Amino acid sequence: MAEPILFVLMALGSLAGAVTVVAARNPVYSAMGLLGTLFSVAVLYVLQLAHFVAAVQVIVYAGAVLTLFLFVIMLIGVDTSEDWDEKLPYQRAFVGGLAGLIALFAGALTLFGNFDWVPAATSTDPDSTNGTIQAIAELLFTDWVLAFEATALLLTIAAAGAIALAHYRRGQT
Amino acid sequence: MGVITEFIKGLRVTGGTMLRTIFGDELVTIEYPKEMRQKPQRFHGRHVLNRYPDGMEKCIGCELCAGVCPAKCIFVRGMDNDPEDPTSPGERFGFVYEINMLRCIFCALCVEACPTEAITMTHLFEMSTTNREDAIYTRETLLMDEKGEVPHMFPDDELADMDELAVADGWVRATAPSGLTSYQGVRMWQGTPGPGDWDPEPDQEQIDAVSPTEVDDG
Amino acid sequence: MSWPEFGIVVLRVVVTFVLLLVVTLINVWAERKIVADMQSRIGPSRAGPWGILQTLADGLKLFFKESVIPRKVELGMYLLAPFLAIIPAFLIFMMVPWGKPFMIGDHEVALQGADLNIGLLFILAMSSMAVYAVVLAGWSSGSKYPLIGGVRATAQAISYEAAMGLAMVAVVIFTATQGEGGTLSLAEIVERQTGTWADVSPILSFIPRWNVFPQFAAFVIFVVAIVAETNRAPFDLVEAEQELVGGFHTEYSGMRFAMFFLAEYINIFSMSAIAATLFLGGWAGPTFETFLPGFISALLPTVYFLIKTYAIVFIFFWLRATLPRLRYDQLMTLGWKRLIPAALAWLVVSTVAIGFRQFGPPWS
Amino acid sequence: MIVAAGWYMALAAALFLIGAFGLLLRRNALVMFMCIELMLNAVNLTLISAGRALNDLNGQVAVFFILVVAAAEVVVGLAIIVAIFRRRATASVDDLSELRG
Repeated sequence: MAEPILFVLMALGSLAGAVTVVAARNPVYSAMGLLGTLFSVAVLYVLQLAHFVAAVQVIVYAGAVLTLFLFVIMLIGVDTSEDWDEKLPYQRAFVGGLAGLIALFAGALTLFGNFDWVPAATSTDPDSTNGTIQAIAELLFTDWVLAFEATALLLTIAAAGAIALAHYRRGQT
Repeated sequence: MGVITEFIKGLRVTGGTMLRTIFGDELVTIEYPKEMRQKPQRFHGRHVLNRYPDGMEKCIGCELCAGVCPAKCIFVRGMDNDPEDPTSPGERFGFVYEINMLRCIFCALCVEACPTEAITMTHLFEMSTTNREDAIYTRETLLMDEKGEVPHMFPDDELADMDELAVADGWVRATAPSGLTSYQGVRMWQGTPGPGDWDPEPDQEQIDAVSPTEVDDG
Repeated sequence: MSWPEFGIVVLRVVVTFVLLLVVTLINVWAERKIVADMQSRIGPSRAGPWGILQTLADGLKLFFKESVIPRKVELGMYLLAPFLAIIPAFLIFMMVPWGKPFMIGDHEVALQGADLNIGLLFILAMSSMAVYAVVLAGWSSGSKYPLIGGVRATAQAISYEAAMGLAMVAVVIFTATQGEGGTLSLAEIVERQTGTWADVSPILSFIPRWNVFPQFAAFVIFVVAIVAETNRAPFDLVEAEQELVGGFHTEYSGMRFAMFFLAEYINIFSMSAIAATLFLGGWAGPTFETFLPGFISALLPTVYFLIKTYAIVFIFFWLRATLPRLRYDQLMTLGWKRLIPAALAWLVVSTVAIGFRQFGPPWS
Repeated sequence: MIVAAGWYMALAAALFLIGAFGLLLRRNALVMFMCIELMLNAVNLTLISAGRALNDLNGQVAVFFILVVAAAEVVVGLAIIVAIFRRRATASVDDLSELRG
């Protein structure tokens, strides 16, 4: 019983957050919208018994990535700039048309569609939650160990690259 | 490693102080309204206008205090005494006497200037008011009453501490209305608020006989 | 879930909440009193015996004070920020087991807000949430000092959370060798610290089985990191009075300021509680069930927990009274060039040592 | 009572579309970045739902990798934005269309 209620709440929350990201004039409000979406999606992960991913989502996305966004927004002070002038002439109209078409298609699908395409969830065994972290760890360190090492390397390179890019020498610019 | 030893040294200082404060007597603060620190003898507190032991006012309205005041905060107007019922032993008395405590710098030049030692300073220092008018002390507030106590600005105030006024320590010599030290050797009503009786001022010969520090006015 | 179980869940959340509030009230008073003692002063002494009700009086005063809203604030974020500060603070403590579970009838009552299997990750997540309050409060106030405080808070939180997480990892890896498989649940971590080291060596049979003995380096790193994480002196650059007025809460007053204040002290207590749980064995301790009445035995673990936590809270106060504030570059140097490498090195050392103990040397 | 995986997928699709439109509409490089994050999140939600529906943990592992890659991407991207901002004092991508200093 709890899952449908929470799903509806969190779905609305995440959609509202997403719209805020796109529509807010101030990048700080965009970041807050993204925070709302991330949180709602994390709750949705919990609903789907992916506790570990939910926690990592909050730690990595909300804790690090968004904080970095806010830091950059405040550092370069773009929180007052307007960016709604358009230089590509037909892009707005194109996006609007596309959005309308997709909405039409989705509506039609909801009304007349074939719902056998979307399967019902099969596994909701709550006892499996306790094993989730161990199970993920087992997968990570057996089947996916090469990818795991590769992402570790990627992170190191990204950190080094970021330092190299952001390193500011006086008189360089 | 130097950092760590310094760090531990610092922790020892604060920790030791804490233990000494709790179990020893290293406390340096006192709980002010409950207990008061003994103020230095020549502390410059609020002013008081003195009386002679017979109840006469010492102020003769000469305005020397107002003249010498560097902050220009004293306002005095003299008035001729009524011959039937004189207020002061001289010809005139201080009819209006006002000190603006917001301007006063507590330099005590008025005390120095006063020829009759009418104005002196006490050890009272709690002079906060809630408006500017109350900071101007008038004759009623400055003039000591018959019992030798300094009047309080707000006697009805529930925070007014009357006991404190009784120990107010104005410094004044027990001179006679004539200005001579004729009260010497006689123990009498001291004419100044302060703890205990004060001995009258010694003769000039006595002053010359002893070293100056022993004739401290306490 | 049956009704009695639901009632137990609600009850333990409420009790945890109330415990946290009471303890925080005492904490604020204790800090003022202890720092006063360290500076040969008296401290609060008027409200109640030894001034113990001072916090309550201050809280009431702040509650009834006018909340001034400056003209140039971003109103939405300005009003939201205090709540963002206080909610993660409460949620963190919900993870901490503050007493030994006991039975009522056939229902087990765990003295803990909630026991998640991802408890430690949840704590990390919530403590990284706490920085949003500071950043948003600083930004939305629309003036210089709060903004600088907010930007500082961002960098500081990111830097020290890494060290904190690494210290936690060392403990988790060590804990995995103490029982059946690894765990991130705080209740389980405490369970594994009960008893003594008697099985390692009979000489150690009187030393409690706390993680702080094998993981002392991690403990030191963790304590330094939580002091920085809660923005306490000497790492309180976020609200450095001498340079930033009040930092992020400069423009806040009345109830909203009180919420920031409360959140800071709740964070101190929760973080100390987590340190006590991870390293000092939480509620673990002798309960003398054989010769003490039952309810005292049931209460003793909570007392042990509070004593251990307050020992770490005392370290917070001691540091505050002792150390001058770090400069900003010193803060970053300590975080990135000292603490994180130290945590990584300790992680390697501890893991290799555990490997030797579990599997013997690799060359044999 | 459980929610069918289809609903999660539909929500993910909606999030992805909003992110995509935002990417097309906005000109602020930071906001465009956030829209990309939104799309990545939508994909993550899809993977988790699919993993649960198929009772397969590999979905969660994939999400884990996407998170890591997203974090790396954000780090480098933000560093580039800061570097560009030092040179141009703008965060609007229209002004950056010429790849000249």
